[in-house]
Amino acid sequence: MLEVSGLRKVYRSQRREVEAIRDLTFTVDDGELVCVVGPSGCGKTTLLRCVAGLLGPTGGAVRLAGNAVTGPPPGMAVVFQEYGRSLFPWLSVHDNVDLPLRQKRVPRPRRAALVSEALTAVGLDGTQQSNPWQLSGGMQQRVAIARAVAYEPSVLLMDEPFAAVDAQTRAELEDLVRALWQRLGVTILFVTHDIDEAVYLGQRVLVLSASPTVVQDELLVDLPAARDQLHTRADARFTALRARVYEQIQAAKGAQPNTAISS
Amino acid sequence: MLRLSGLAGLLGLAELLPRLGLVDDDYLPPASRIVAALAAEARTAAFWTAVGDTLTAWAIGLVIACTLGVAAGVLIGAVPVLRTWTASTIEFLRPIPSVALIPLAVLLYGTGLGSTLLLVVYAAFWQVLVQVLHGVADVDPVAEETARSFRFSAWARVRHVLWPTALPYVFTGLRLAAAVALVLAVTAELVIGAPGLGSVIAVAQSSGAIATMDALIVVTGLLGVAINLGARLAERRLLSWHQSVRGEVAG
Amino acid sequence: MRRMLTALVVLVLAGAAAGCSSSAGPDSSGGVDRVKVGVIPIVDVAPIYLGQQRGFFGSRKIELSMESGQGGAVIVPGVVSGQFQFGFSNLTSLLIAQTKNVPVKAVAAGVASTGQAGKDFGGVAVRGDSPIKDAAGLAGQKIAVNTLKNIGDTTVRESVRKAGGDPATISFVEIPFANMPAAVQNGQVDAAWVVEPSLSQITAAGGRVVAWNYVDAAPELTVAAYFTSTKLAADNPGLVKRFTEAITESLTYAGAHPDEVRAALATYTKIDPKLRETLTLPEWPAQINRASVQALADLGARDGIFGTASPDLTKILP
Amino acid sequence: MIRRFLTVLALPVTLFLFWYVASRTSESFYAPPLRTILVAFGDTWTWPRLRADVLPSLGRLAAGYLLAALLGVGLGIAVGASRRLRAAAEPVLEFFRAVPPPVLVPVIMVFAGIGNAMKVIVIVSGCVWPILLNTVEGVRAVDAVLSDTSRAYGITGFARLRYLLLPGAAPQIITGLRQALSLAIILMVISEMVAASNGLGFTIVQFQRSFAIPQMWSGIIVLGLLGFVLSELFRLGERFALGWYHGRREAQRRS
Repeated sequence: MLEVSGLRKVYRSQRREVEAIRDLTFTVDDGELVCVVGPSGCGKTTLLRCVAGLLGPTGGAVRLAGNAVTGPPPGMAVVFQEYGRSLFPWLSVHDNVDLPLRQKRVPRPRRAALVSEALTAVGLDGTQQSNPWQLSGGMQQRVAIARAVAYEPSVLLMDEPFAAVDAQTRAELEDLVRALWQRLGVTILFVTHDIDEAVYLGQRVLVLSASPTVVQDELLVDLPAARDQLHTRADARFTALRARVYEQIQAAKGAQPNTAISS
Repeated sequence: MLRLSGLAGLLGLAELLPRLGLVDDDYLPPASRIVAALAAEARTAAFWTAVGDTLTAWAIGLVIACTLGVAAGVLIGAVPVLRTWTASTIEFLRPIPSVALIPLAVLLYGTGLGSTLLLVVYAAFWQVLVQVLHGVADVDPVAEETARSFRFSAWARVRHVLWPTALPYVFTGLRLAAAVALVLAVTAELVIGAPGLGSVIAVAQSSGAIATMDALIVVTGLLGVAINLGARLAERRLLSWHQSVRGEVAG
Repeated sequence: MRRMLTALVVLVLAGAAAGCSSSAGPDSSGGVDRVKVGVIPIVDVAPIYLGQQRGFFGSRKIELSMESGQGGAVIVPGVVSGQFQFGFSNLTSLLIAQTKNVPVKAVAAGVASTGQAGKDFGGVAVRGDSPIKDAAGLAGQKIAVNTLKNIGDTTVRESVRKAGGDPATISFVEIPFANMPAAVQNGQVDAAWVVEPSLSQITAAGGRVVAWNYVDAAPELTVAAYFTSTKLAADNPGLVKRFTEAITESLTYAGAHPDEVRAALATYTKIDPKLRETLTLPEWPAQINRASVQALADLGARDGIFGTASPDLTKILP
Repeated sequence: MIRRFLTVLALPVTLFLFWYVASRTSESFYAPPLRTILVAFGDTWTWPRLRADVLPSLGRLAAGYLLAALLGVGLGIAVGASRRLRAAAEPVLEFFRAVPPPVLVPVIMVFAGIGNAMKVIVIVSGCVWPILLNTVEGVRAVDAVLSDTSRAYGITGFARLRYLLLPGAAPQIITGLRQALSLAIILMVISEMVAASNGLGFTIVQFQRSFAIPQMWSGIIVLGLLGFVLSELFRLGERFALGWYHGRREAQRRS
């Protein structure tokens, strides 16, 4: 179980302090897919970096399976928005997926199996020896997802992973993520600014306020587990949920203007 | 504060090594004696004349090298044919050490300013030229095609597409050239005897005045630090509009 | 486009050539010749600075300016190309130049050995605790000289030869005079042929002189001379004559007034004041000692520094 | 292939012809006709001469350059990865970089004697700076997202160096290495001007001092050729080492 309790993050530079996150508390159960959505600039990425252990919180704590997260914990994988920058351009697709496994000291035959399974699962057979930059943007993001999947994480963090790919690819990748989630039973925390995406993907949606961030609203997505682009999005319930999230975000924007604390 | 700690450490080391007898203080005097020698030098007019001579040679040489380098770079870079045909010659001429040109310099200019300038210009020119060529090669083909589609003239393409792209590279080239020009100015003065800090170093050396020599060496180092700081500042000011000051450092 | 570039290159070269020709030849204005002399800023050239102060040149309508070059490699081309009207060089270099047909000619004596072992301005020095006791002991050792295949190694070999050692066993290494005290002290070389003021620095640190190579090479050895280009000698014999007279007077004056010489050192060197008072001054005779130059030529020929040629003294000496 | 050969050689040949014709009747002692220089070239740079003078030079060049590369990259990564170290070290580095190597020779002699070690250190002392400073910049410029990715996947310690920092900084390290190469040749000549008894720089200086001017010019041509050959070799090596970098640049430009 992933627990975030009283999380606070203040950025300090020489001249001023900026409170990015004021107070965030929520939990994600094992095997759950939770989407975090909020207005732009609301500190979603800061939250994710704190959860991933890439950033130390100013206050509060993040716990994974009861242990406080102080650095990147084992068993957690991250997929970043900037696919072009998160893949090692000097390594082939195969080596990009393989490298984290090698660091985990997974035995060689097991590694080979994991890499090829993961690449097959995201539909990237036959590109193993290519370099990432030879692939399209959507395919590059698939490599990043394959890398995360092959890592066999218990928790998968995704930071606006589809914000920079085209609409059709995006739809495909959304279905891919849901399919993988259902198959692997992994816990997923999915950060996005796209309301439709959040509702379509998640079991639960957390709506964040504008910065300094708190949890504005939390709602259960009571749509059937089998979802598809055509019917789910046309569903009346989907539309209702979507409207509710939209309202909350608008409220969040109005309620709390940006405040910078001068020191 | 931290920035000064490195220099302070160096100073301490330079004081301690000879004091502890790890090196003979006749041949590497402790820092305090070098500083005293520096203070004595700084009170003489000849010292400031020498600094002035060196900086004059540096500045004039740099201006000439940059003008020639930018002109040649844009010309060669903008005309692909020229580029392929000159590549081998540039690679041949570039590594010829400027110190090898000393006899030629003396032949043409004696031990005057001209000799120093020849070596400074030769060394600094390549730094600028190579950077400008890199810069010109970096022009975005899309921007180039956009300019063509709007029927920009050749001059307008150079002015509005090629030049802005190359500018950060040009600045990197200038910064590299500024550092190299100082090294060469002092070297030329040292080896040829043209007036300037280098020739004063040579006189101190042949007179066996080691502390004075070291003090003058320190002055060249400080000049280098100052020039580099100035160049970086200018670059930051003038290129603040550019999202990333790209390119290469050091030389 | 390329033609333009070629034109540019030609233009630059032409500009350079113009700059060269404009400064060639002495400027004469109002009957006063402006003369540049290429000198190495060492003790040896003190008389020309002194002569300038005393007005020996001015009275002969010569306005003198000294251009300090670091060694013959700079001064000879400067004189040949007309950048300098006169230059200062050791005689072995001038002899080498003559065998290579460099168009130069000596016009006056420069500096000479004192001719007295124990009281010369140059010698071969070792560290105080060195096992080397005399010139014969230098055989088989590593000796520093300021320039290879020049006056230093040929005369040091002669010292060893005369003392009964085998000069072929010496290995010479090139180090600037200024670095020799450190090199001797640190044991990087077994001995160093060194001149003032570095010689005094070595002896002050406890070093000993084991051979006086100038003294051994020839009696009253003329070490260096002032020279000009054959072109100037042919085109302006009057100027050369006046310069020779002035420098000769300076040399004689310097020989007679060592205190003024020591004072003059302060004007163009940075030698420590204490050292300036005690270092051994060379001789400044008015005439080049032809016999000693012949001896240098013979030594050089013996060591093979002239290649297959042999120097012709009548062409190089006045 | 033939076309490429032609474009490579056309201008140098033209320039040489120009030099040949322009200097044909030269009577200047220091600028002899190119014909004389070429004759001297053939006579001078025979195999024994190459072995006696060029090989030792190349040995010292290689030793100095490799040492500078190791030192520059090693220190550069340390300095680039630590903000505090960088702040303290930067002024010192800039200071040493600005000191002209020829004036450092006597100081280095005090420590390192007059043998090959001194010459190698002179080469290192001059050409380590572009490598070091470029490495520092290169490490600082390693992509933040990539750096985060590495941390998130537990790529730390040596693996971080091997798979993230070194390749990430490689384009800039190689730029530094290229700049250092031409510097290394200059420094090789400078180091051989003092206390040497063989080597290319030593030989050229000896020619100059003994007024063997055509031979001196032929030595300068050898230096140019040496530089040209080394930079071509470097380019081959760079194509190999930075294949991904050039490929990605091309890909980015096309899209």
